[in-house]
Order: sequence, then structure tokens, then C-alpha cells
Amino acid sequence: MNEVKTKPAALSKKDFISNQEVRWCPGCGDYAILSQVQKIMPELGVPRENIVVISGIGCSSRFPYYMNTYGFHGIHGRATALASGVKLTNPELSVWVITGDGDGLAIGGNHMIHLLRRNLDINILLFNNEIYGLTKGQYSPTSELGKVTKSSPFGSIDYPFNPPQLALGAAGTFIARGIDREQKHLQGLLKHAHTHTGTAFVEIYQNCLIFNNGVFSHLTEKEVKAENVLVLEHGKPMIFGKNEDKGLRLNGSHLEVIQLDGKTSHDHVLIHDETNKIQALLLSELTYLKDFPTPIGVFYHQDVETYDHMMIKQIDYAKEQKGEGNIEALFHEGYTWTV
Amino acid sequence: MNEVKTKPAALSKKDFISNQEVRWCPGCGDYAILSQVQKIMPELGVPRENIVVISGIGCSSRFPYYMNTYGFHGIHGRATALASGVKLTNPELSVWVITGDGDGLAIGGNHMIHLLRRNLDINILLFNNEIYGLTKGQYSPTSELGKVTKSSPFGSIDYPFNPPQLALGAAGTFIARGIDREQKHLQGLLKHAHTHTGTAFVEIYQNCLIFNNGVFSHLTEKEVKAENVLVLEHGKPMIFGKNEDKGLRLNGSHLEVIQLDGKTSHDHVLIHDETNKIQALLLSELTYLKDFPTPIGVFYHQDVETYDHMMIKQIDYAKEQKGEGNIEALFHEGYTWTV
Amino acid sequence: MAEDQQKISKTTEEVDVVTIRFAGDSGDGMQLTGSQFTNNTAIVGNDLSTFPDYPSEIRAPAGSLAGVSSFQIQFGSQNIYTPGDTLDVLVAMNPAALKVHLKDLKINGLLLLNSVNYTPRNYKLAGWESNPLEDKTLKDYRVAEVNMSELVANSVKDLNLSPKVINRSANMFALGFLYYMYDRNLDSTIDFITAKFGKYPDLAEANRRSLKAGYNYAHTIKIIRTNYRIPKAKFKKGTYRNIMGNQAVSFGLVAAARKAGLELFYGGYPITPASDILHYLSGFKNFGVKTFQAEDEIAGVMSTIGAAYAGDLAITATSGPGMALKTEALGLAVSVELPMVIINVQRGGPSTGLPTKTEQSDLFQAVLGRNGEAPIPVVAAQTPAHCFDAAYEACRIALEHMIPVILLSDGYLGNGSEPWRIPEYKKLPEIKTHKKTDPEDFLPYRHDEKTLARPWVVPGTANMEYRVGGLEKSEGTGNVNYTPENHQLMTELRQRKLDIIADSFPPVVPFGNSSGELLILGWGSTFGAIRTAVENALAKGLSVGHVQLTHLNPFPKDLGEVLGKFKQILIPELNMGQLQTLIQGKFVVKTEGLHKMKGVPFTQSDIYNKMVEMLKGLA
Amino acid sequence: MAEDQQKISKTTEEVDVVTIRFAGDSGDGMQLTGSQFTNNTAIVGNDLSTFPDYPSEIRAPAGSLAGVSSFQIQFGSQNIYTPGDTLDVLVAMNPAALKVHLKDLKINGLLLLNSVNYTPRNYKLAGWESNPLEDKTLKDYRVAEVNMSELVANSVKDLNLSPKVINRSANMFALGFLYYMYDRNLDSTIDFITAKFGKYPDLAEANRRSLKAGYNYAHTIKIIRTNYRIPKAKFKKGTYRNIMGNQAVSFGLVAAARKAGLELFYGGYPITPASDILHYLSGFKNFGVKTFQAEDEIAGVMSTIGAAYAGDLAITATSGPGMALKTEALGLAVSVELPMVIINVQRGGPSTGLPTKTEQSDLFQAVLGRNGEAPIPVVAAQTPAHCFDAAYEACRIALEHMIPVILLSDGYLGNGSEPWRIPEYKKLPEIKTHKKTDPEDFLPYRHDEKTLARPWVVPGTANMEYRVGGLEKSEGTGNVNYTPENHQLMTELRQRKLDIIADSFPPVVPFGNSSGELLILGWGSTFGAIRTAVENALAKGLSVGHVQLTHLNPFPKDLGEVLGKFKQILIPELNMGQLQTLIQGKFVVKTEGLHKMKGVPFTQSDIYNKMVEMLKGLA
Ligand SMILES: Cc1ncc(C[n+]2csc(CCOP(=O)(O)OP(=O)(O)O)c2C)c(N)n1
Ligand SMILES: Cc1ncc(C[n+]2csc(CCOP(=O)(O)OP(=O)(O)O)c2C)c(N)n1
Ligand code: SF4
Ligand code: SF4
Ligand SMILES: [Mg+2]
Ligand SMILES: [Mg+2]
Repeated sequence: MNEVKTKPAALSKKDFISNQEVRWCPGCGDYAILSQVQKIMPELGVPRENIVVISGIGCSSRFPYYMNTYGFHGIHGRATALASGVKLTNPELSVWVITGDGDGLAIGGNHMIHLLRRNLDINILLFNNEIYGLTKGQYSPTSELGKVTKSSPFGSIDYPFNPPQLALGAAGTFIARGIDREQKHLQGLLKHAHTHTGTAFVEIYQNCLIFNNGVFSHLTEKEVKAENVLVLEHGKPMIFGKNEDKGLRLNGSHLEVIQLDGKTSHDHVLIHDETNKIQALLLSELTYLKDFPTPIGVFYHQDVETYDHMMIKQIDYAKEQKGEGNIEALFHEGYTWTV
Repeated sequence: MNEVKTKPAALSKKDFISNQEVRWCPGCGDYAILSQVQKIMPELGVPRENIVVISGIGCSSRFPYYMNTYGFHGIHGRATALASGVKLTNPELSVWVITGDGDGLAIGGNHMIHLLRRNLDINILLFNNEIYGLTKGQYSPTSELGKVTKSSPFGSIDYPFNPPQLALGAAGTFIARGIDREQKHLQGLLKHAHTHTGTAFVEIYQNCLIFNNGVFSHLTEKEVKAENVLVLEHGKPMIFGKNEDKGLRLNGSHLEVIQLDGKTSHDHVLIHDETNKIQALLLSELTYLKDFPTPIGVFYHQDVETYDHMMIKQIDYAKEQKGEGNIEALFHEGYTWTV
Repeated sequence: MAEDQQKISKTTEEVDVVTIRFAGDSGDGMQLTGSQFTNNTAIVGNDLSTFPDYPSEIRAPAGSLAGVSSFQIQFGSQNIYTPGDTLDVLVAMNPAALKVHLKDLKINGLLLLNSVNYTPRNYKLAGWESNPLEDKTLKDYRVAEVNMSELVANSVKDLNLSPKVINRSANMFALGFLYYMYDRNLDSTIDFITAKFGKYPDLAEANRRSLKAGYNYAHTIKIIRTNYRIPKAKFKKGTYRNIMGNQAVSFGLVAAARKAGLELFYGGYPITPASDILHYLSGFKNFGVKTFQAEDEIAGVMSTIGAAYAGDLAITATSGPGMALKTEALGLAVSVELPMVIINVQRGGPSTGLPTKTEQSDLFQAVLGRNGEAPIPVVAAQTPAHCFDAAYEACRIALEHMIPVILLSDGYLGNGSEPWRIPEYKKLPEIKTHKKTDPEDFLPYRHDEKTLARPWVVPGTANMEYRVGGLEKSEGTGNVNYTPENHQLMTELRQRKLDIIADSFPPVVPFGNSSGELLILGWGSTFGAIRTAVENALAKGLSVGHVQLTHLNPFPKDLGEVLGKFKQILIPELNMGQLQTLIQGKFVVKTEGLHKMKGVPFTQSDIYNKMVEMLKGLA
Repeated sequence: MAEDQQKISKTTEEVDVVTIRFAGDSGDGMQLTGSQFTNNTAIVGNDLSTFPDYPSEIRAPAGSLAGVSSFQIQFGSQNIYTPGDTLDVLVAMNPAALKVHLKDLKINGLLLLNSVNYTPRNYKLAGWESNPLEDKTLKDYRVAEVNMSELVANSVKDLNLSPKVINRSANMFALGFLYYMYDRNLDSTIDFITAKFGKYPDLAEANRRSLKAGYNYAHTIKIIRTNYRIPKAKFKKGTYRNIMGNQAVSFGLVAAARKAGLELFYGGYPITPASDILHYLSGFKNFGVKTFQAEDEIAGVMSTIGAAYAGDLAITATSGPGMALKTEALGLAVSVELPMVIINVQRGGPSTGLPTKTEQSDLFQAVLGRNGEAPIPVVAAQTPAHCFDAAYEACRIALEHMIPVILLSDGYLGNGSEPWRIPEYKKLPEIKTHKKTDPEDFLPYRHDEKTLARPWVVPGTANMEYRVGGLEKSEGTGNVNYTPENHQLMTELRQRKLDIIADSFPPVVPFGNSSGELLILGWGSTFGAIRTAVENALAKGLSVGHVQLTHLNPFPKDLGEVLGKFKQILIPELNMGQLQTLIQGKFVVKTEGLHKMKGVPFTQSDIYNKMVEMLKGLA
């Protein structure tokens, strides 16, 4: 116990791998995401003991067990609320919420939108596989209309949420989307989410091999993905297509796809501006629009003062104004009498 | 009991007034809203017995007691879920949800966004007084940052929701805003909400005399309201100001206010299109923007098939395909043996 | 065993009862194998009881202890009440399955192993220090160590299938092996295979061949000297089918709705082990059943209350954590006096606990777990087939008394199965509702004298518009009323309604002795283990009786009297003594508890041994 | 009374105990008037107890029965345990107040009325058939019928105030009147008025004049022949202040946090009658208190669990319906073994029930209302001042044993007040936490032998990273573990922790007789009524004892023994017999219940009469 402490060596990915066996189905998209998270952690410059990973219930929510950090596997839908208590107790912590489309958007929808509104400095990774995995395959609030599942043998009659749009509507300050198989891209998003001060909402499309295999294949299969995915990059034009031959243009208040052949110039193509909320709202409309690519990357990003920061400020201010609280004085406030 | 029944006379407002004493504070904005609802009810062409008014808990949620219709004063935050069960049981009913900014957006936020997403044919009137009235004055999810209340003596550090934007983000199909004191306008909204097939979300600014008096006075006081309120009308230009001398124009992806003097022509003024979701999103941004008027009226309106309709269709289809369910046959499905 | 080299000559023997467990990796298809064996057992006319047990992970790591999935069946020519204690046959497809389950195999019991999986990597992963096939681990058992995968591969060589596919049909080999042992006909499973793999003829063929290969193999090997025939069980006359508990609940609900002339509404959120009720009901659309998959359990129960208000037979189902979330709404349901059934398919707690394991620890919550005085009737199912009756009874109470009713089932019942004597629909008890459409003298909170039901007037009924809510209200008008006397009156009325409900319960008649040394008082799914143990004890001449409660709130009126007739009372529960506390609290009578908190049901010997202990010193 | 025409000569009389109730419309300022009188009473050194009672509407319709708001105080020179049963003085500002409260006034009691409000419209609205001032309604009382509004108007003519403002200060007139009657000094209220209306000098002046007008008026009228002086109460030595229950809870929490060296975190959602705890704590920012107003009760308790995990003394408070919503999360809190306090300020149920009325009907919910076996210690406060001790004790148990603790208060305690002997902070018991920062031998679920606490390692502590959750876990490592033996072990461990907690409780020593005919066993806020009744009974020579439980789970270890020493046991509760069921369930001893479900506390005579009934036939 009295040994001389030496500065710890720089961490590497394996320092973030816990000793618990990973228990997802072989081939589940969750593996790839776990791997990216473990990879970027050493690069954040946060001591390992200051990282807390918090989840609800679902396949994805087993995530904390596999991270060699502090972790809390909560109850269904409540990870965001749990995380809020952790963050406010110790704002120094880097808090990561792992949730699913059921956990975060069905039962946990309310805490989600309230966290986004309050803007605590917490990172939310929403694993969207458009299905309830752990309970063996019922449709979720992101499943498409008409989907046949265990609980919708005649097809679901629920319209789905559009997660980035919901998050924008809830006053979120960092809204992004990634894909389990776009690993490099995902790493970038994760690091960006970390540096954002405020609540970062990262939707990650994740393939559930067992109950919803291939829902994102148009975005992940080599042959077609370039035609279907629009990679958003701040300050860059919104161009996509195998030959980078398509772009998005603003027409009145609508977006349209233009063909970038000789005739139409690149100049018309919209430049992505992460800080433009209106543009983010426009882009969020594309999630389910036919004939449009699906945007991934950062839709929106605006640093505004965080809730946790304001809480500290307020406490400091109160101490300044009233002096550090004195219990005896508190007890004796107002009229007292002595016998 | 064997009397000959005659066709009932046409109903009037007083037919919708229940025998219960109204128990809001004298001068509360709720009175005006109650009165408008009672006024338009006879004009809807719905038999009184087919109208159900459902609420949660809050000052506003006492509403059903005062309506001489079917009514259910539920529990806090759950009116939308309660109403969903009522509507699905009997889709013939005209179902009205009365809720507050606490009831509908704090504890009830999740059921709210899920109802909007599912698009059941239900009308939601959200009485937004930016405060918790019934519990005597704590800040609510629509109170402005910094608000001093019983539970925020040093000022609230919560950013508020923007209700129409949240509703749009939740895939709502009818989004509107009214004001307690704009009674004629409110009547129009209520009737419009009724004719909409799908979930209608109507935010109504309501003055709480006791705990939040005057928060909307810039929108209601004669002298100033014309400068601060933009009345949205489908197909009409977005003009406001005492002298109708200001308009909204689209500049790139942003809105701006233009002065309609000789120089700038009316032609630049944006025409309101209720069916344009992007425009609705743009307008929703104005809720808290300084230097912009506050829009009231219908932000967005799109008739798409309702959940209740799809449910009926699916049941009909199943009956068509499999025949009306036969209990004996169900019991004997699969392998049976007789002893 | 291997030293015996004599020539094989097979004989057939008759036995009464057999217990088999199929165990393997989650990916090995043990649940499917078990249910095929079950159907086949039903066909030959044995009584049976089954118990599936699977990991909470969708696919735990292959070969790990956590990934073991099992299916147990007891069948026989007598009444079978439980899936059995110890095993006559254990199928262990891999070393992990062997590790978890070997302890339950009888000495000299048969062990069927797929030897291909007993590699060093696998047996180490399962926590064996050396290969259990090679050390002395298995010396007390009869071991059929078969390279199933290889034998299957040989039989399907011409089909050019991948090793993965071949491995996956090893379960059919094991099934065929057992079919031979118990002298079965393969047809039912061949039909099943053909239907299931219809679109993939090669797969179908591989499975068929695997099944037959297993059958033939068993015929040829020396370790199976005898095969067994179990005489048909003596069932009460009737038509039977096999049924799972959650399925039986669903049937009971549909039947009750039809009987009461109502449509069925289900509002709920998926949760293990209750989700299957939602799955079944969502397939019953042609019965007019409306299923609403809500965003959470609160919306589930609130939509159910809305549906009850609007006139449907309204149902929600969940398990412990979801039940907890419904607590506030149940108080509302009590206050508005509307009929509905809330189903809790219990699982291991506290909190997320042991999601796929069974337990009876939500009894307190059901009877007492609400704010305020909010009495709710509680009905408990006892066996998979009894789930039908219990669901029907819950609906009856709800509709006849205008009250929410809680139905308790559990994971063991919900997923377990047994033969069900199919009732004639028209002979099911009538169910009358309190629907009212005549405005004369209508008062929404005027209570019927006999049932204490208030009238059920649904929106859409002309000239009877009324308002209701969760605030205290006046008897009669239902208007909000906080006066002291009225609150006392209404509180007592809500309690009195419970008392009245007990009037319709059948008398409590103990099985076995109706007075004497020892009464075993149980509730819910412990029925089978208790009944088996009590039958054994009676056979040994012990003075015992057995009462299994279906009604936990209110208790039957004559229960106190029955308790008084025994010198000792034993209350076995899969919890820490919840019924015990309720019984002592109500009847002020000393009882003994037997508590098991292991995620698995009682065995009959758990109960039997405890009985013997309590009676020791007595003749 | 009016027939007496003799000349007035005033005298001062000494009395021991007085009960006064101020009643009027919600807008009449009765709560403020009552609290002014209370402060003033404290200043003169009487013991006292108060009970505010107000409508759940913010402003019910003026003059309606539903709109009546009242404030009761009992004060005297002896120990005062309750706000009193029957009234010596009733102030009834309008006919509705008279209608609701007259029944509680003693024969010959003094009735102070603001006659201006007794118009035909008003008395009809209140349900009087004729004017109660003119018929025989008041013949048994001494009536001071005063046109307060007119008298106030006269006294402020020069200020040019609106009639509304004048009417609003009539309450000060009534207060002044009573100050005269009880020989008080006006200074404390004058100071208060000056501070409160500082910005509006005219208003301040009007209130001051009104107060004095009332004082002087009482001096001049003949009906007040005597004024009363109540000798100082004999308090234990110390410094005192008046304190409300919710305030005392807040103080207790802040003190416990400081003592344990922790910061205080509060996560909750407003609900009557618990909101004031949030209000108080949100003002304590300079104590480093963090208050998080969550979006609902679930987020409230979940943020609390998060805060406990991260190392704060974590608190949430709510009332019945909110408590119901926290049920699921409480199971998690049990499973993760983290320290926190969950406060339930009970109100009338079921459901929304009677939001502003008091009740004790959430005891079952606190002790038993969860899914799974999820034992949680339960502590109950007995008086407004005792709320401090109970809150401190709840924190102590939570921190010393690493366990969530439920603290039960109720509307009567939360809003009621009494003198509090201010403790010396440094003499409060020490509280030790289980925080651990040394990684050597660290296992997150290794339980301390003495307390069964697990180590409290908070995020930010290097080299001790660990994971926790709501699935069943291994003793020691805390890794997920579903094996049968482990679940049994952990279930028993969680239960055993409760048993150990009882080791630290003081012995149960009955007040009065410690054995004999009758024990009154109470819990929570019934303390005052029971103690008063028991003192009366003892004075009459009856053989009774009184035990008031602070610990409802676990019960004190010697409680069973104490129960055994009495022939009869009476358990009075503001519910239908919840403690009674728990006691009978645990100790298998017959008890008698006394149940009151009226939204109001017991009176001492409720209890006293029942005692006499139970003891009748005895000497
Ligand atoms: C209160 C409660 N309700 C329901 C459940 C059952 N449940 C567990 S996970 C889950 C949904 C999982 O879906 P998702 O969040 O999308 O995660 P995935 O498994 O797809 O990763 C449900 C319904 C539960 N554990 N607790
Ligand atoms: C479960 C539950 N939590 C909290 C409360 C207390 N409560 C009642 S109404 C209310 C908020 C009211 O605010 P809002 O919905 O804005 O309605 P308003 O009174 O302003 O019309 C709260 C917190 C409750 N009744 N039930
Ligand atoms: S069920 Fe789906 S989401 Fe869950 S672990 Fe398996 S593949 Fe992944
Ligand atoms: S408190 Fe406010 S919202 Fe409530 S009734 Fe009074 S004025 Fe209206
Ligand atoms: Mg999912
Ligand atoms: Mg409000």
C-alpha cells in the first residue's frame, strides 16, 4: 500500500475490455460498435476511472459489462435518468449512455427528450436495430409500417419515429447518425460526440442478425451503399453516389437530388453546416423519404451552456452570496427561544 | 320507458355545460377555453353521447367535470394513453384530450409523442401556462430559462421545450397553436382539429393568474399583440404588425422579417402552406426567437391514414381471410385426441 | 459398461412414468426437440408435463454454461403433475449441458451424448478439468456416447450440405434415438419437418434422415437392450390437446369475451415470460381481438382502463418489473370501478432479477402493493391447463363485480405444457355484464346490492353522459367528494366488494385427509409438486391434506375453518413466505413455511421430505 | 347571550390548554393567520401543535364548501401532542366555514364571525336553509358577530383602498381579536406585516390597523369578559423554534449529509403534500445541495440511484401516486445495494384520492409493495419535530448498511408544526460511510460482516472500475449469476441485512405500564392522539401501555416479547389495518384494530373511547 506510485502508462484498447464474456449472437452488429468504442476511449484523454457507461435493458444494454470502466446496467428505459444523477453528482465524469430503439425510444422516450432538452454533458449511443432484440423480435417504434413480427403477424400499423428529427424537436444540441459497419466513420462520430459540451445524441444503425437481418443492407452492402448513403461533413458539399455524381440542392424550402453531370454545376450543391438547425431539420426529413439518400454523420451541433455547468455555477453563486451553508445557523433561523 | 322517441332538438352551448361548479381561480385562462370548447361542440355534428373528454391531473385537467359529455379525469400524464384505449375500443367516438404543460410534456411526454407518431384520430388540447398550477407554482418544461419559482429560487436552469417543434419531431400530423384570449381564432382551430383525421395537437397559451400572471401579455395585450403575433392562414401571406406592414421571407434556409414599405414588395412574403412540413419546422423555430413574431394558427396539417382505421381494416381483413373466429375450432387447432 | 460384449437381443418392457431432459447449447434446438417429443407423447396417450428452461441471452456464447438450454418432460400412465424430479434419461449435446444437468440424472440413468462436441476446448469452457467421457465422472450411469454429427453426415452425404447445417440436425438424431427407446412412431415429427422446411427440401430431407438415423442407431446398439412402452394414461373422457400456459390464458380470455358478448382489447408491452400472450392474441384478429403494443407498461394498462371504460373486455399482461410500473394505474382502476384483468406471469426478482426463471415472489405486490386502500381480487393459476380456467374466472369476477382483477401465473406455467381437456364452449359458465343503456334513474356510482357493481355505461350511450376519475367520489352520483364520512363509506364499500366476491367461491375441500396432522397449503404453480408429494404421503399412510388456493384475495370464507382442523400447516412457496404472512396476518394461526429461491420449481421430494420432517415422531 | 345587558368589567383568567381553529374561504388568508398566531404562541412559551387543512383546488369558488380552508392550533402549559379535538374558539369568516366546522366547537365555545359575509347568497351556497345568525343554529355558543370588513374600512378610510384589499385584511382583525383574548403582544405580527408588505406601505398600514382594530374591538365588547393567560409550558432545557414536518425532514437530510461528509442530492417531481421538501432543499444551494426537478417520479428516483452510485447522499420525496411510480426503481435500488432515502409524505388514497388530506395507508406499499423479494427498511416519523430525527435515522441506516430506506411521513406531519428543541449539530450521532478507495482485495459485492454493507466505490476512483446492475449477481464479484444456489444465497443475504439493522435499535420500552391489560401499539403520526389518550387513561388508573413504532421494517427484535406482556393489543391506524396485518403476520398474536378513513387524524377521544370499550368490565 505504501508503494511509490508511478504515472500510469498510456492506455490502449485492451485496457477497456472487461473480463466478462461477450454474450451477443455471433455476427450481431453490437460487436462492431463495442469495438469502436473501446478503440476510441484511450484517445479521449479521460482517465479510465472517470468513464461511466450506463444502459437500460435490451441486447445492446449489456454493453457496460464488456467495458472495463465504471458501468451501470439499469432498468428498462431509464438509463438517461440514471445517467443524469451520476453526471450531476460528479460533473467531472465522462458519461456514456447505451440504449436501444426500444429502451431509448419506447419506454424511455420521455427521459430521452428531457435529457436532450436539459443539455447535460452526456453522450447517448442509441443502437437502432428497428426491433426488440432481447424479447425475441417484436416491432419497435422505429420498425417500418407493415412490418411482420411476433407481435404483428398481420403487419405493424405503427408509424415509426424519425430519431434525429425527434431529437431535434426535443431541442437536442448534437444530433448524429452512424452505422455499425462504418467503423472508421463511427470512430469519428464518437470522438466528436465526446468533445461536444452538452447532450450528444448518436443514432447507430445496427444489424440484428436474428430478428431483423438486413434492414440496413442497402446502406451497408458494398454494391449499393454509395448510392444510398450521404456522408455529411461540415463545410463540404452534400455529394453522394458511387461516382460522386449526385448532390442535394435546396429548392425553396425543399431538398432535391441533382445529377452532377456536365450541365448542373457543383455550385448548386448545398454545403453542410453543422450549426444550422434549419438545415438539420431538412436533412432529418430524408430518413424515410424515398428517392433520397440516408444521411449519416453530424446533422447538428451547437455548443450551449450545459445544465451541469449551470448547476455548479448556481451553487457557487449561492455560496458567494450567502456564505457556505452553516448548519447551526440554519437551525436557528427565524424566531427561537431558550428555556 | 315505452314513450315514443322524437328526434332530439339541435344542441346548443348550454347542453355541454355540466352541473358541476367550475373550480378554477377567478380570472384563470381556463374559463375562456372551456367556453370556446362548449361553444363549438354543437357545431361538430357529433351526437353528444359520442363525445369523450379525457384528461390527466392539473388545474386544466379538471376540464372533463365541466363538460356535459362523457368524461374521464385520469392520472397524471396518462390521458393520451387512456384516450388511445377509448378510441380503439370505439372508433366512432370523438375523443378530446385535455392536458397541461406538466401533464402532457413533463410526466406525460412519452405517451404524447407516441400518440402523435401513431396518429390515432384524437384531439389534444395542451393548456400551456408555463407553470405547474395545481401544485402551486413550480417551473414546468415550458418555463423559460432563469425563471424564479417555488422550486427554483435561484432561477430555473432547464431549457424549455418548443411544443410545436417537439410535436413535429414526433411525426405529428396536425400541429397548431392558439391563445386563451383569442376566442374566435381558437374556435376555428378547435373545429379544424376536429375535422383532421389523425392526432391533432393544439397548444393553447393560457394565463395562470396566480402563479404565472402575464407571461403571454405581449401576445394578448391590445397595444402590442399585433406586433408580436403572426396569424397563420393557409394560402395567405405571412403578414403581421399593427399596420400589416411586416412579413416573413425565406432567405436560404432561414426566415427573416421584412418591412412592407414601398420598397419591399408583398411578393417576397412567404405564403403559408399547412401541408408543407419543412415550412412548419421553420415556423416552429420562431417560438423562442427574439425579433420574430410568435406564430399562431395551424402550423402543419396532413391527413394520413389513422391507426384506428388501420386496426379496423386489419381485423376486417383477418375475418375475410380466416373467417369470423370460431372458439371451438380454435380450441381444437393442432393435434387432439379423444378418450 | 463397455466391458460387456454379449450379443444384443432387444425386449420391450412396460413402465409407468419416465422423465427425460434434452439439454444442449442454445443453438442446438433443444426447445424444438422437446416440443416434438411432447406432441408425440400426447399422441400415444400418456399424461405429461413439461418444463422448458432457457438462458436470457438470445444466443449466449456457444459452448458456455450460460448458453445451456433445456427441456424436460415427465410422462406416464398415471396422473402426471410435474415435469419430474430426477431424470431417467439425460440428453447432453455438449459438455456444458452435461455440467449443468448431470446432477439430476438417476444412478444408472441413461446419458445420451453427442461425442463430437466433447473436445478439450469445449469441456474446458464448460468447467470440466478433464474430459468427462474419459475420467470417472460418468461411471454411475449408462452412457450412450454417439458421434451424432458424423452419423448424420454419413446419412446425408449425397445432399452436399454444409457442416453447420448437418450439426444443426443432430437434435433430430437424438429425438429419433428416444423415439426408438419409447417405442414411438415417427410420423408426427416427419410431418412437422416437412411442413417447417417446406421451402428447403434439402433441409427437410436432412432432418428426416437424421431422425431416422437416430432411431435406427438406437435399435442397433447394445446399450439399449430394452425399449419401453408406457401404457395409455386413464384420462377423464373427453377430447384433449397439449397446451402451454400462456396459450391457455389467451384461450380463456377469448372465450370469456365471447361468452360475455364483448370484444377483447389487449394493451401491453412485451416482457419475458409474458410476451407470448401478446403474440397469441395478436394472431386472433379474426376474433375481433384488438392488440395494442404500447410504448411501455403504463400506457399498456392505461389503454386497458380506457378500453374498459369504453366497453371492451380489457386485458393487460406483464411480468414483475412491468407490474411494478402499473401500480399507480391499478389504483385508478380500483377507484373508477371498471372491469379488467391484469396478468402477471411472474419471474425471478428483485428488479430485472432472473428474467427467464420462475418464482412466486409477486404475491405481496398483487395483494398489497398499492398506495392507499386499494383492494383488488387476485386469482392464481395452478397448472398450464388450469391457466384457461383461471383466466376465465378472473374475467368473470371482473365483469360481474365491476372491478379490476389480477391473475397470477409464472414462467413455469406460462412456458410449461400439459394435456388439456378441451371444454365445450357452450357449457362454460355464463358471464353477465352490468352494461346499462336505460337512462331512467341512472346514477353512475349507485352500487348493485348483490354484487356491489356499479352500472357499466359506455360512451356512445345517449342521455347517460357521466364523468369519472381518480378523486374520491360520492356513492351514487360519483361526484368528487372529500368529506370525511363519504371517504369512510367508500373505503368500506370497496373492501366489502371483495368480501362479497368470496360468496361465489366453491367450498374448500382438502385433497386427502380433511382434518388431521398436517395440511399442505399451496397456491399457484406449486400444485403439481405438492399434489405428487401428498399422494406419496397418503400412500405411506400419513395423515395429510392438501389445499391449493386459486383465490388469494379474498380468501375463501371457509378457509379459516379448514385451517383449524389440522394440527400443523405447511405453506411451501417459491418465495420467502408471502402467503404465509398473509395467512398468519388474516387468521392468526401459526404455520410453517418452505421457501425455495432458486429460480426453479419445487421437486416433489422437496415437499415430501419436509412433510416427513414435520411428521417425524408420529406413527 | 344577547339578553345580558350588564356593564363590562374584564378580568384575566389562567387556563391550561386552548384549541382554536381559524376557518374561512381559501382567499381569506387563514393559513397565514394561523401561522402568525402560532409564532406568537411560541414566543409566549407555550407548547403547541398545529394542523392546517386546505382544499385541493387552488382557489375553489368563493363561498363554497369546497373552498373552505382552516388552520387549527392547540397550545398550553402542559405537553401538547395534538392540535386538539374540540374547539374553544372557532373563527368562521363565512357561512361555508361555519357549516364545515361548527360541529367541532364546544358547547359554550366562542364563535367569531365576520357578519358581512353572511348574506343570503352566501349562506345558501354553503347549504344553510336560513341565516344561521338568525335562526337557532348558534344558540349553544357564545357568538361574537362582527362586521369586520366595515370596522376595518372605517379604520383605513384615509388610505383610499379598494374594498377587495380591505376585505382581504379582515383576517388580521380576527387575529388581533384573538391576541387580545389570549393576552398577547402584537409586535411579532406587526414586524411580519412590515417585512411582507414592505414594497406597499398602504397595504402594510391597512394590515397593521386591521390587527389593532381587532385587538381593540375585543377589548371593548361585552362578550369577552375575560381574557386568558396560559402559563409557559415546562420545556426541557434548550433552545427552541417552531418547525413544520417537511422543514424538519429537510433539516435532517442536510445535517446527515454534513455529518457523513457527503453532498446532498435531491431528485424528485412535485406532488402535494411532499413538494415543500423540494422547495426547502432548493433554497439550500449554499449548502452544496443539488436539487434536480425531474420530468416525473421515475426520473426522480432513477437520478437518485445514479447520485447514490456516484457518491452523494441521495434523496427523493413524493406522495402515494408518485411512490407507486417509483416501485420498479426501488427494486433496482435493492439489487444494487446503494444507500438512499425515499420519502413518502402520505395522503388519502386510493389513486389521486384526497390529495390534501392525511392518511397512513401506504404502509403495505412501503414494506411489501415490490416485485420479487425486495426488502427495504422503513422508518416512520411521529410528530413534525420528530421528522428531523426520523430523516436523520433513515440516512444513518442507508449509509451504514448500503441500502435504500423508506421514510414515511404524512400530510398531517408535513404541514403541521410544533416547537422543536434545536439539537447541537456536533452532538448528533456520527454517521460512517463505506466509501473505499483502496483497490487491494476489492470486490464490489463482498459484504462487510457486521453491517452486511458492500463497499461504496464511486466512479472516479482509480483502479476499482466495476459494473453493477439489476440482474442477480454473485456474492463477492457482483458478476451476473443465475445459478440456483447463488440466488438463494443472495436472497437470504438481502433479508439478513434487514435483520442486522434491527440490532441497532433501542429497546422497546412502553410508556405507562410495561405489562398489563392493554397495549396501544401505534406508528407514525398517530403518536399525539394516542399519547394524549394514554395519559388520560393512566390518570384514570387504567392499566395501559403505549408503544409508538419508528421502525416498521424490520420491527425491533424485542417487540414480540413486549406484545406478549399485555392481555390485549389495540392498533389504531389511519388505514384499514395495515400494521395490524403485519404484526399478526409476524408475531401470530391476536390484535384489535381501530381504523379511521376520513382524511383527518385521530382525536384523542377516538382512541380513549376505544380503550375504555376494550377495558370495560375491568375494574
Ligand atoms: C419494465 C420492463 N418492461 C419490459 C421489459 C422487457 N424488455 C427487455 S429489453 C426490451 C426491448 C429491447 O429492445 P431494444 O431496446 O431495441 O434493445 P435490443 O434488444 O434491440 O438491443 C424489452 C421490451 C423489461 N425488461 N422491463
Ligand atoms: C403521479 C403524480 N405526480 C405528481 C402529481 C402532482 N401534480 C398534479 S398536477 C401537477 C402539474 C400540473 O401542471 P400542468 O400539467 O401544467 O397543469 P396546470 O395545473 O398548470 O393546469 C403535478 C406535478 C400527481 N398528481 N401525480
Ligand atoms: S438478438 Fe439481435 S440484437 Fe440481440 S444479440 Fe442477437 S443479433 Fe444482436
Ligand atoms: S392556479 Fe393558475 S392555472 Fe390553476 S386555476 Fe388558478 S389561475 Fe388557473
Ligand atoms: Mg432494438
Ligand atoms: Mg401548467
